Amino acid sequence: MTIEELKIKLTELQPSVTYEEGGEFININVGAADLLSFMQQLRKDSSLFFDYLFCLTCLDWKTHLTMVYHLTSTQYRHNMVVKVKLDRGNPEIETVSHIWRTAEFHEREVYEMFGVNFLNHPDLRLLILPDGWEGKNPLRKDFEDPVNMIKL
Amino acid sequence: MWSFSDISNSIHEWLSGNFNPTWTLIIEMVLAGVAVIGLFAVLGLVLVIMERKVSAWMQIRLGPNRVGPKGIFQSLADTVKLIVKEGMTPAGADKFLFNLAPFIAMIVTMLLLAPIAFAGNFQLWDINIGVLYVSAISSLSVISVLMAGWASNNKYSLLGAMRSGAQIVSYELSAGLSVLAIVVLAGSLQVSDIVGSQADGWWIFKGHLPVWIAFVTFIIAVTAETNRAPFDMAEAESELTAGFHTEYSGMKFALFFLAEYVNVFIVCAIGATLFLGGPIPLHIGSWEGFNHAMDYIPSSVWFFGKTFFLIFLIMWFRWTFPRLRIDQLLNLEWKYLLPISMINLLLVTAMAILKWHL
Amino acid sequence: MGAGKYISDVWSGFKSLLKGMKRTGYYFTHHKEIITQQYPDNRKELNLPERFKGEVVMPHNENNEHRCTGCQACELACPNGSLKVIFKNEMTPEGKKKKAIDKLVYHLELCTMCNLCIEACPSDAIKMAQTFEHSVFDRNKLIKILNTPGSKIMEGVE
Amino acid sequence: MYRETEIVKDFTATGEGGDMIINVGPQHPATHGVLHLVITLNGETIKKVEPHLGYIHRSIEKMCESLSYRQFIYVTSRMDYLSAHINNHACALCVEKGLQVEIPERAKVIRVLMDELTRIASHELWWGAMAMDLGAFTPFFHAFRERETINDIMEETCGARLTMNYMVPGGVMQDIHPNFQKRVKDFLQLYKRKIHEYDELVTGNVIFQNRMKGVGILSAEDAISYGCTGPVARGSAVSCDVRKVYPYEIYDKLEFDEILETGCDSFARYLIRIREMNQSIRIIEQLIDNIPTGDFQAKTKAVLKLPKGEFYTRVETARGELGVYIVSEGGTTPYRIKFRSPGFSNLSVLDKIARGGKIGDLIAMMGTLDLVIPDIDR
Repeated sequence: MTIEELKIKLTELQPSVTYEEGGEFININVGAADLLSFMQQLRKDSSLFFDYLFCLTCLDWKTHLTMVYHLTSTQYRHNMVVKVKLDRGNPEIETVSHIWRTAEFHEREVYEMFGVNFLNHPDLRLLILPDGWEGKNPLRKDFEDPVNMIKL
Repeated sequence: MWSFSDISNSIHEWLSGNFNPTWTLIIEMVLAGVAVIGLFAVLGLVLVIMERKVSAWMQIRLGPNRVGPKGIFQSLADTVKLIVKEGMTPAGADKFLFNLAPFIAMIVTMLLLAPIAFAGNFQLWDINIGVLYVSAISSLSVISVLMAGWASNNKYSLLGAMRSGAQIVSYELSAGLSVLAIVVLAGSLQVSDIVGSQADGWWIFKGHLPVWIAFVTFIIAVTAETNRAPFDMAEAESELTAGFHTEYSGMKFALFFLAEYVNVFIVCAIGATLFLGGPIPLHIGSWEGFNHAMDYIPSSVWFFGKTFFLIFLIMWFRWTFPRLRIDQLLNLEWKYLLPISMINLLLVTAMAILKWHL
Repeated sequence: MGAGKYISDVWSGFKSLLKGMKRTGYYFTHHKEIITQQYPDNRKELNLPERFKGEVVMPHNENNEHRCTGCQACELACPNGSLKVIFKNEMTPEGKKKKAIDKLVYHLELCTMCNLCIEACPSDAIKMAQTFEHSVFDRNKLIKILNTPGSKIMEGVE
Repeated sequence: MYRETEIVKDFTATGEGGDMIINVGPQHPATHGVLHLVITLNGETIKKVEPHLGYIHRSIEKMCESLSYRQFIYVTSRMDYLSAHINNHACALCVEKGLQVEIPERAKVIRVLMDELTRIASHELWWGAMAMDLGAFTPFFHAFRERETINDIMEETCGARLTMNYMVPGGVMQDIHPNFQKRVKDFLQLYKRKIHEYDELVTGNVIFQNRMKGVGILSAEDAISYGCTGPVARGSAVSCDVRKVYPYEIYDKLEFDEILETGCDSFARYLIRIREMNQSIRIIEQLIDNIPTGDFQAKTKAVLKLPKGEFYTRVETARGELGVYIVSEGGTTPYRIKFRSPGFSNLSVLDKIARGGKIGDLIAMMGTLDLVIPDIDR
């Protein structure tokens, strides 16, 4: 499907979504509450069939966090980006790890690097950081590492 | 002609001329013990350098080449290093068993040297159940492995030891059955009798297909019994780091190492004695001149030549094949080797009764 | 079928093993194929390609002059701060004050040999040397000063 | 704040029903680095595999946030160090996408040649290490013979053997060495002379085939769901070669096949890589005599500034799909960089495929997943 067709289809699915211009993929902003049902539709709808989550990450915009999901379909080869705005103080979002299993590891990474709490995640533990990590989340913009910084 | 039996006879004559029979026996026993320990050490050194060179050349490398000419003293240097290293005992280990295990491994290996005919008429102990003695004692080596694995209090060691236990106990069967094939043909368990029965031709030549099958089975089974790759499940370093000797260091590790190599030597010596005629020279039919020339080569050279050929074969296996998985290893024994060697034993028995081999 | 397949399985397996042994046996007997380089012994024959990135050096000519203008392009280009330019004030013959480099400090322990400083240098003052035996016992020995003492900038380099 | 990591407190700890819990790694011969797997065993049978990461995490994504667009490329060589060129290539492509520069034909061809050489070198190392995992030591050295030849070629042109930093935004850093073409042709000859040894030593070996066939079954649905890419997914017949699906540089003009195997097991993944090497050889043969003349680098500004926006590129590394996601705020440094590394997703499938296998199978499966730990940890 072309980008225009996709846009029409996606608006049918979830009228509340907004589009972001620019970039090679279509960018969609979804509310955190609608995410799970929207994602399930993306995966299940036979004309969309986004069966492959190839990138899951988070952005720290200092005022808020944005979850970014890059999706593609191995059947139709169309791509899209789903973005969800999160509260920076208490970021919480539904997990998508039961839709795409790869999200399980990626969400664990985001959990420890950005502190996003994934609800209903099967195994939300620290993956990369050492057990008992009590500092800030390393990839947030206000993180400073007093111990491992090299002074020149 | 210069030979081991002449030397031993002259020592015996000189001793019995100068001492009373009791002292003669005691001195001879001490001499034999020293000879065995010396042989043990020398074999270890020679086999280690041999393995390193063989592996290097197969892997398009040079191998050790710094210590001594062409690196032949490398294993000596390694031994010195191992002796001066600290032999650590892990905190959680069963200290007594942990320290005992390497000595058991070594003692078992030393006992096995007794009935081997190193040259014509040269044996430490020509016991009348020689072959049975060898298979009985060699199965004791599993105890040292189990002991080491259990006492280390390390899960890798324990897994290695358990694997080794399963493996040695299973492969003992087909090794025993293939040895039995020769015993049936030779009609004796005594090593000197078996050697004598091959004076007119090695069993591998006059035994036809059944003996070849027995030989191949024997080689596979003893490779497994001595925990050599591709059957080195007990120490599979990419799976269990080092298996049952993960926690050993220094001289205690070296004893395991030595015992492994001398074990390889012993099983190859048994194989050479049973199938390749031991110290009997190679004779071909009616080529009188050739046979005569072969007789001039000392019997000890024949024995060691055949043994080292088999050792080289086992090393060749090790540096060529990937390792088996534990269940495949046991499948190979119980589904392939054991049925084959049992049917083979029937064939050999029929052959012996019908006297086809003569 | 069962027995026939059993025997053919055993035989083909056996054959594949023999094939592998033939290959290793070939290398065992053909020592010409050995590819080992005996490194510390062959230091003399060892020639590294001229592009090999060993360490950053600053070539000087016979009058102890270099081409560095002290423009700090290398310092800015370096991703991990391994180059640092230290300036001094110099009097030109006309009596004017002129900024010139005092030291170009090079931290070999931080350098990743990425070649970005050499690309960035507008006057080709620094280049990569083909040395690679950098190990020292004292870490401070890795901090090097690239220009030799008393060196000056070459005439005509701006 | 920074505490010592406690791995497993009681070494004799057992799980439910007397299951044995074993730490494989972080120091273990088969993990090829500092991967730490906590495996639950019932006898020899694996009940659960749980990866613990982070032993070599350098937070490259955070580091890149403070480096300029020219500088950050060199860091990515340290992710998947076996396909350093391809990582650099992905970053350079992403920056070029933002800058909207068209790079010269010559640079494109050189980049593709280097990529394919890197892919062969990476697969060679994998082949040797894989055989070593299974207990055959000799193939490791034989693989290194060919790999060293490639490394020598790299050293001559790029100046380094492993972390080259040869790709820059706009093209390549230096022109190829005058000897490059001749030496690549020599390598092709050597490779063709030696490739049958791989079959003799490993592929055809009955022990090897029995170890590999039918273990580590990964279905196509699982491969997609777990985000597997590269040879791991293609071993389950999932078409995912970025070079074919989303062609970049000149891959759409080249003749090569996307290798697919339907075996879904370890042996299929093994065969994929062996056959992929031949395809890379095919690509190199097409290009080596047809390197166009011209510039090797497009003219770019000294200080690169990406416009505000988001840029995503993906390339096919030796291990799978590497995605580079740059978020720019218009400055000279990226606001955020995300590397979607192939190893991270491929590792997540290990628990799924290893359950029910033996310890030896786990080692073989880890071999066929071709894990490079710095790539997973970044």
